[in-house]
Amino acid sequence: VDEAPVQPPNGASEVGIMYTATGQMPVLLSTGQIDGYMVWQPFVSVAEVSGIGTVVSYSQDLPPAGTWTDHTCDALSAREDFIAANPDLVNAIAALLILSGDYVQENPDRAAEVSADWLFGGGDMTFGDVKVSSQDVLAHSIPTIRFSTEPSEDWLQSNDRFIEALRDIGYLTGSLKDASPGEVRDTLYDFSHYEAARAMVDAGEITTPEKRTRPMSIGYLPSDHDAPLFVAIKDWEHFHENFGIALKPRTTAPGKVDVADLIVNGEIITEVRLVQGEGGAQLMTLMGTDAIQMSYAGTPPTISAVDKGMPIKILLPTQNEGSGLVVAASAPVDDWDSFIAWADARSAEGRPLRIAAPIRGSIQDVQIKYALQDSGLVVKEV
Amino acid sequence: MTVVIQDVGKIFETRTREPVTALGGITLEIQKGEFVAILGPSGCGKTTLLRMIAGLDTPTTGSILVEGKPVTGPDPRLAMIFQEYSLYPWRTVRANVAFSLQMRGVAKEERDTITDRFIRLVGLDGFADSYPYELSGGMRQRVAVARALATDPAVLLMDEPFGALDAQTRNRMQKELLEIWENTRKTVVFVTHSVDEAVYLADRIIVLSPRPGRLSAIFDVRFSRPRDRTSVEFASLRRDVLELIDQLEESQ
Amino acid sequence: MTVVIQDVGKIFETRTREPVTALGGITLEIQKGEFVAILGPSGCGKTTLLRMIAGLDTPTTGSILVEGKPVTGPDPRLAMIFQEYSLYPWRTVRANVAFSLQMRGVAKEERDTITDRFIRLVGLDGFADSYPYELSGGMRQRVAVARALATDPAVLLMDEPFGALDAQTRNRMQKELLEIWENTRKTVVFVTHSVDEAVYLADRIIVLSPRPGRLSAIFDVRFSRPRDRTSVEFASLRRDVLELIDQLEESQ
Amino acid sequence: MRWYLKVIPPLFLLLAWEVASILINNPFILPTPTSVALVLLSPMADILGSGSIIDNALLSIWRVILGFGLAVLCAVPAGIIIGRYRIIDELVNPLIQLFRPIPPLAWVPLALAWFKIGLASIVFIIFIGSFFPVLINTIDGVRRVNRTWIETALIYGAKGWKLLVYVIIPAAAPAIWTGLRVGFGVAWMCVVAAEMLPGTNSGIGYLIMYSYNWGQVQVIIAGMIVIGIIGIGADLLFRTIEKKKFQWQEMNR
Amino acid sequence: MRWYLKVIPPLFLLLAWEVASILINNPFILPTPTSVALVLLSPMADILGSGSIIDNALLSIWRVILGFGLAVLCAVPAGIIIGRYRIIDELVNPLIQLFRPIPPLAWVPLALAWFKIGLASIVFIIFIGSFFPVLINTIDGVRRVNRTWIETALIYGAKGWKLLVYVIIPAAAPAIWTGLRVGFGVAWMCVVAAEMLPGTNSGIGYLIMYSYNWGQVQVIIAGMIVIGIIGIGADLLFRTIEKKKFQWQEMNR
Ligand SMILES: Nc1ncnc2c1ncn2[C@@H]1O[C@H](COP(=O)(O)OP(=O)(O)OP(=O)(O)O)[C@@H](O)[C@H]1O
Ligand SMILES: Nc1ncnc2c1ncn2[C@@H]1O[C@H](COP(=O)(O)OP(=O)(O)OP(=O)(O)O)[C@@H](O)[C@H]1O
Ligand SMILES: [Mg+2]
Ligand SMILES: [Mg+2]
Repeated sequence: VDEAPVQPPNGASEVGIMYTATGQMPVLLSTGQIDGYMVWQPFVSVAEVSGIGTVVSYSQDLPPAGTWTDHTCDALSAREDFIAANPDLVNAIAALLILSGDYVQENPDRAAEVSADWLFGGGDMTFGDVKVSSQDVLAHSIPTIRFSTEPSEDWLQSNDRFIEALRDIGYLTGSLKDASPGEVRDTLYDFSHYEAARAMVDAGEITTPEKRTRPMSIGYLPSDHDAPLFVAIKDWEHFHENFGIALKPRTTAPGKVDVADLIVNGEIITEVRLVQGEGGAQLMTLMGTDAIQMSYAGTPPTISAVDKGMPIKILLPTQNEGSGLVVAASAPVDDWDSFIAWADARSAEGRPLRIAAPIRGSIQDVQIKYALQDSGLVVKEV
Repeated sequence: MTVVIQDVGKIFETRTREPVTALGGITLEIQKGEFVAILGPSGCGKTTLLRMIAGLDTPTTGSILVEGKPVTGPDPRLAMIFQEYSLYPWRTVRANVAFSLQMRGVAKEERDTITDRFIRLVGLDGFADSYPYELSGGMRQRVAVARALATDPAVLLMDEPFGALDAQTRNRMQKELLEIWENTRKTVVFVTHSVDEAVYLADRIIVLSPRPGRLSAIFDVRFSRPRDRTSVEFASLRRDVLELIDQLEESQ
Repeated sequence: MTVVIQDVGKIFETRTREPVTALGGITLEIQKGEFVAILGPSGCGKTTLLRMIAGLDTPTTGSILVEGKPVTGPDPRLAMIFQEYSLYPWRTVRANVAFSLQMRGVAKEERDTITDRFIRLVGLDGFADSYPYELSGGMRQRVAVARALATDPAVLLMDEPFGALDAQTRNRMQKELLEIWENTRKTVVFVTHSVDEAVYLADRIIVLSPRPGRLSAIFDVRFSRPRDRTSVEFASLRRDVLELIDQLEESQ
Repeated sequence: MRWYLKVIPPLFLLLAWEVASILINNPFILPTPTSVALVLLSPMADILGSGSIIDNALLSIWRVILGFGLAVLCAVPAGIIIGRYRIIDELVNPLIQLFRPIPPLAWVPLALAWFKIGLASIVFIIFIGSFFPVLINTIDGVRRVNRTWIETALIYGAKGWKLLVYVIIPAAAPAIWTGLRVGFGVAWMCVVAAEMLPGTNSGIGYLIMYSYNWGQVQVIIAGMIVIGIIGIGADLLFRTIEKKKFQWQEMNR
Repeated sequence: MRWYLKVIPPLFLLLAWEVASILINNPFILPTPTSVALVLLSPMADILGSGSIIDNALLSIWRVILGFGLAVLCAVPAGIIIGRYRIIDELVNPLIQLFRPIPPLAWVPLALAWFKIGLASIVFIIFIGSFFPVLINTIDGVRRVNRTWIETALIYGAKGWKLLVYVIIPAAAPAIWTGLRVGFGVAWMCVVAAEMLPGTNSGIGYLIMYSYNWGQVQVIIAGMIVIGIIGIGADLLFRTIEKKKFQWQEMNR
């Protein structure tokens, strides 16, 4: 058992953080092996819709108050050599995601439908003896996510906070370890493509990129955080007709799409392979080996990857917020304060709470640790 | 101890449930202290007969009486020596010889005394702590004999005990077996393929017919031991037995 | 074809690099068409000698000349028959007999003709399409003989070919071998442990001393074939050989 | 044994499962046989948007055959050479020993780096899993070829490739076949590890791991049963051919 | 063979690796031998906040020993019973066949549900992996005990447990030991799958999968090498004991 990196005052209550696969969390919660979990959507909604658990707090509302408002989550990133070789293509894809992000924000119901189909074939999810419709879960989940693509100053600061946190935990060991804020931004971001894309969107005219002979691959995660990517493909006709850009799937079967064609102004530009990964870190590793060229994943893994020397740049945010803390439905908790009270009580009983989080260094990991420490609890990894 | 075999036959069932008559029905009386050799072509049921006497198989027809009592299972008064593979390779010579005593719960000290005596009897002093794989084939069979004798059985059943040995070793073992037999006077039932061996060893030679084995002839061997293989009477009995066997084969 | 063995000795190296003298130095001349039997205690180097004649091993000292030319490796004029396991179990009788012809690139039709002839010769017509595991031990050795003969070798080397057979089958095989030999007049070098077998078969009996094997005696067998095992001359020669072997053992 | 006795244990297991699932009364821990049967009994129905069980199973079998086939193509010739030449054996043996204990799962990261996303990586993982059993058995089989068989062939003039084709390979064939059987079993067991690779959207292994990501226990169990049944089937197939083709081995002695 | 010939292949592999890593020039695809050596040569240094290689390796070995030990405790007695009684064999054989092909990795979700987070689940995964090899070998060993040995014992009055203890078990011991060796090998190969379980933040398998998430390919390779070497070591240990204890088997024809 590792000691938490930051040591709060003696005598404080203790909470255990345990890293588990996300899909296991509802099961672990309902079998009493954990007391709660901090995770991305749609697992927060799964708990609520199925009645397995209740939401204590969505991520943006976690303490310290105001810290996490509109916090960073997923972003589009790409390999530097790919960006350099295909600037117009990168611009076009950025533009499509700007458009589809807006589309999701405006049509949450449709986005829920598409995501349910993509992730679950639109069928039911079974958790023990509870069956919930994946549509219902995603209809609950999508509105809790902010689909915003502007790399605003707030967003940048939010990333800075994660960088701080990652440094504290000791995850940054490479180029970003001691870099100044300016150096960090230079190393991490390349917003020129966002700006070009935004300009094209505003002008209503997408520049046709050069054709590629080789396919390209985009990595994504099985979460409705990636809904903009899903709708861009499933509702390709909408984008094709209205904006002259689309990712047209090769097949029309329900469920996931493996291969699509990027069509700009009626021309097929490139074959795009859609690679589902297990987590942001895995997608970064894939990008490091050039197995994929772009990825749609959380910022902390991207930051860590850049720190380790991977030639990757963050191009634009794709979605903010969208995580939450869930506890068992039976827990005497309805908000953060009662959660802390419960944590204190359990710690006093000698049975400290056990909260599951996805892998170490993830957004959820960083947020829950910070929030707990801010509330005066000692965090232990168990 | 007398062994009385009354009309004993054995039918096996193969895996495909077909019956195989292994032994056709044999009646035979073996006297206490007698040395009987059984000869017969391969597959005629010699091993099966020995196994039934030992209580390892039950006759399909007829019955076997040892000292008047029917055989119902392995009996401490009978010991059997197989052609090969019967020593426990993970046990030393001493532990092999001691096996039966150990099974009967004889105390360690007594066991050692008895064991040592029989190891000496078969001429293996000095090899007590060797493992079977360190011995030659002949030495291994001597261990098997010692093990059988250690239980002090009244009847020794031997199924081609020297079949795997080369000719020279075989002759030596025959001599030694006779010496031991003369000293202990066990009843011996000795299965062999070798006419020569049978004539050299036995008081009586039982010849079985080809499968299913039936009693085909009984030869009494009347001349005294130690027998001279090159003597006229030896050669003549040997010829008689060989001729009978040839006939049996041709009539088949 | 004559086989001349000049002062041939063989020293093996064990895994621990110790030298083992397997054969002590033997000089012997075998005439064309002669049937020679080699007798000797286990481990005296009989197999080693045959292997060297066959070109499977090279002598450490001395040399072997076949028809005047030194042996440097396997030679089509010599065929060897092993005690067991030499048939290819995945081949039918026919394919086993045809093996050597196939290796020499004889065309299919000619191969079949020759093969069928030799299968008939050893009395296995009707079993051509059987697999070795469907045959008895004696039948298997007949296949091995047919295979050896099919190459029409001038010299047949046989290493205890009948050692694994039971006594009756063995006698039958001996008769058949003699018939074949009389019809084909190959030179035969026949290793055996059985004095009886040697006296029954050979023109000359070579007796080797215990390891390392050296020439100990040569017996000429002068009486005519077919030999009667129960005849006086047979018994007398048999006794002489046995006595020599007993002596050799005791002097050891 | 009577056939109806043979169905007792599976039925008993099923019953025990049913009773246990009722007693435990927590479908997270043990879903009822019924819920699993529902998945298995509609093998053509789409599961989690990833296609039907049948489709996924067929795809997995195809991948395993590819990886296994490649392993056989490499391992059998390599095994024959290594088994035949002692010096090569001594040279490569340390490497074989070093690589053999590394589980296929551990190769996942490198497979991805080397073969990128797609079929090649999946095939590599299965390849790595089945390569060593096939190799080891082939080496062993060739090394144990009866010396008498080889010497008989030498005496009758067989040399070089003829010796190989007509003696060594047929003689080692039963051992090689055992290697194939074991290797295929391992290959099949690697399917879950292989189909964990990112970019995989199908296959019975993917179905298990994807269901795991979504906590769909009844699908996991159904997938395991499918793996078990296909495993039995493949093993039976190999054994049946073995019995037919290599009868001589059992009978020989 | 001279010892210096034996080092040629590893050296050659190392050289090829060095050249390849220079040519590829992408540490995420193929790190240089040096970077891997750096990890291996400081086995006491902390890696990614998860402890040193030595600590993690020891922990993994401990877990494997637990799971393997449990498997042995269950599989050996079960195997003896199944091998001894034909009827039990026929009854349970279908179940064994069904469960055997299911890869340990597929058990991960159920392990978690049944044994909760923690050592028990890890041990279960390793248990499941090594149970079948030990079982199958034990059954086989007991079934193949020389009939003559048993009958000799019957003749000399051995029955029941005495027959078991003094004849069956010693006679089957070499086969059982082979089962243990193979089973330990498989158990060791399961360590990566087992240490993927949630709540695990140590062990050499964890290190590999965790490094994978952070693109630390040199740590992955170092971990694989450690697995390989420990695998060789364990195998050697088993074989050494085998040679000493069961010498009689080799010698006995
Ligand atoms: N358990 C068994 N099941 C079926 N058939 C059997 C069984 N045991 C022996 N037989 C058959 O019974 C016959 C006699 O066998 P047995 O072993 O007694 O012969 P034998 O005279 O000892 O032969 P050999 O001289 O070859 O040792 C043979 O045909 C054999 O196949
Ligand atoms: N390849 C070998 N390496 C080392 N020693 C060997 C080798 N082959 C044979 N020997 C030894 O050479 C000696 C003679 O062996 P060989 O097999 O020729 O005897 P043999 O007379 O045929 O015996 P048997 O009658 O038992 O067949 C034996 O001591 C044997 O151990
Ligand atoms: Mg018999
Ligand atoms: Mg020999």
